[in-house]
Amino acid sequence: MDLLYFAWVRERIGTGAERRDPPEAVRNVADLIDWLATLSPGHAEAMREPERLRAAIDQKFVPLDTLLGDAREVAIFPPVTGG
Amino acid sequence: MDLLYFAWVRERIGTGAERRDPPEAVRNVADLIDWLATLSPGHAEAMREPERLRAAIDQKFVPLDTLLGDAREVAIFPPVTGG
Amino acid sequence: MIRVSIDDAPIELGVEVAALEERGAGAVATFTGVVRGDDGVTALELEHYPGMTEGALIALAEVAMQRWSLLGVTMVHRVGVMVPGDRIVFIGTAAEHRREALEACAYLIDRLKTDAPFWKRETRGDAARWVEARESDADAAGRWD
Amino acid sequence: MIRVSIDDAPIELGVEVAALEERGAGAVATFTGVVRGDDGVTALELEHYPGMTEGALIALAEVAMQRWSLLGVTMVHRVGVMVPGDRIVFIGTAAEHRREALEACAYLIDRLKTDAPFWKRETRGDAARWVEARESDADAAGRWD
Repeated sequence: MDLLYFAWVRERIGTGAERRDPPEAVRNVADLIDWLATLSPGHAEAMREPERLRAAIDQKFVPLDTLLGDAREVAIFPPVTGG
Repeated sequence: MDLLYFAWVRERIGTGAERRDPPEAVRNVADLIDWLATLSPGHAEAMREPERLRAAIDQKFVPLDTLLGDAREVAIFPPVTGG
Repeated sequence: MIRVSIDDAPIELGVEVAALEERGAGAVATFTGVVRGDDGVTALELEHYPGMTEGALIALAEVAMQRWSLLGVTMVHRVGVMVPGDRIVFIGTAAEHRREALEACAYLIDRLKTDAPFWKRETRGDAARWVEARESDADAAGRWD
Repeated sequence: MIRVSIDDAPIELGVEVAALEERGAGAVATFTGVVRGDDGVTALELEHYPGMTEGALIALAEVAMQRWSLLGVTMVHRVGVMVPGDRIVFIGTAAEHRREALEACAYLIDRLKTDAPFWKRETRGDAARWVEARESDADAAGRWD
């Protein structure tokens, strides 16, 4: 699975993109966030407050309880602030 | 009294400005329109349908029942169509 | 800052927007009316009431400045003869936030349509006619009361 | 006509407006967001999600085109590093009548704020911070549902 990070999520993890294969038990985006938090101190810091995180699966915004299914690209980021 | 005419009112009368002194009986703008209609065939044609006319006294829009008082400049014209 | 102009020269949109942006606002909204040629109009002539027009536009701008706490208002209306593609009117507003700029811009063009002494005459080939006022314009202006 | 652009070059407002005016519309509305320097911001950096951003803007433009029968929509968002006075975003709409152009313009900037993957980082002297999303933006976007 291709993972993308933006804004302070990216900064805390130290990279904007990585390839990871989460275990079977990781069913939805919220599970993925919890699992990512175990990977490194940077990941832990980035995933510390899931209520401050938003996500997109294959470039569509989704709620955090969305099943990953056969997602190829999952992005995790703070609420958007463009415009 | 300075009288100003715009758009098709001006065209029908044949001038955009004239000086006229209406008689005492002419109290409000509607009276003025009726009186102007008696002045020439062009005036009559311009003032034929008072419901299609609008007015300004001393450069402020006013309803046709507004008293002329000591108006110095009265303008008669169709509804505005700018913008 | 209020800028009002009635002029028979073409409206310089870039210059007008730049002046608004220089107000230091975060949000600039504009409306531009353009002469349409799609129904056979070959020329459009704008007549106005010199002396009254400028005051009417300034009065509208002052109301908007206060109602929406604007940093700038620009209202430019062209008069004289125009052809399809020419800009007839430009309204620009500058505010700290987008809501104020956008609402004020809509207000100003709605009110200009009913509260400023301009008259349009359309020419199609050899035939010219004065444009009739539309009831929908009075309705649009009334929603701001 | 839909034009969407995400670019680190300055936004050329005159060029964008001219392209909209060429649609033959009678009404062109625009919104421009400008970097404000009044609260000590010395630089603003815009990050986005390449690949997703353009599609998100096109999707918004398509909805607006249909909902308001527009003749043209332009959405340009700058990314990278900007300074106060620079344009961040430009929204332009062209329609036959003013109501459609103005409403669609307000819709597009409201929705862009919540539906497009951009993130802002403000720098004040030596300190940089990511801008927090505002609840008022979600409210503004929601009023179009």
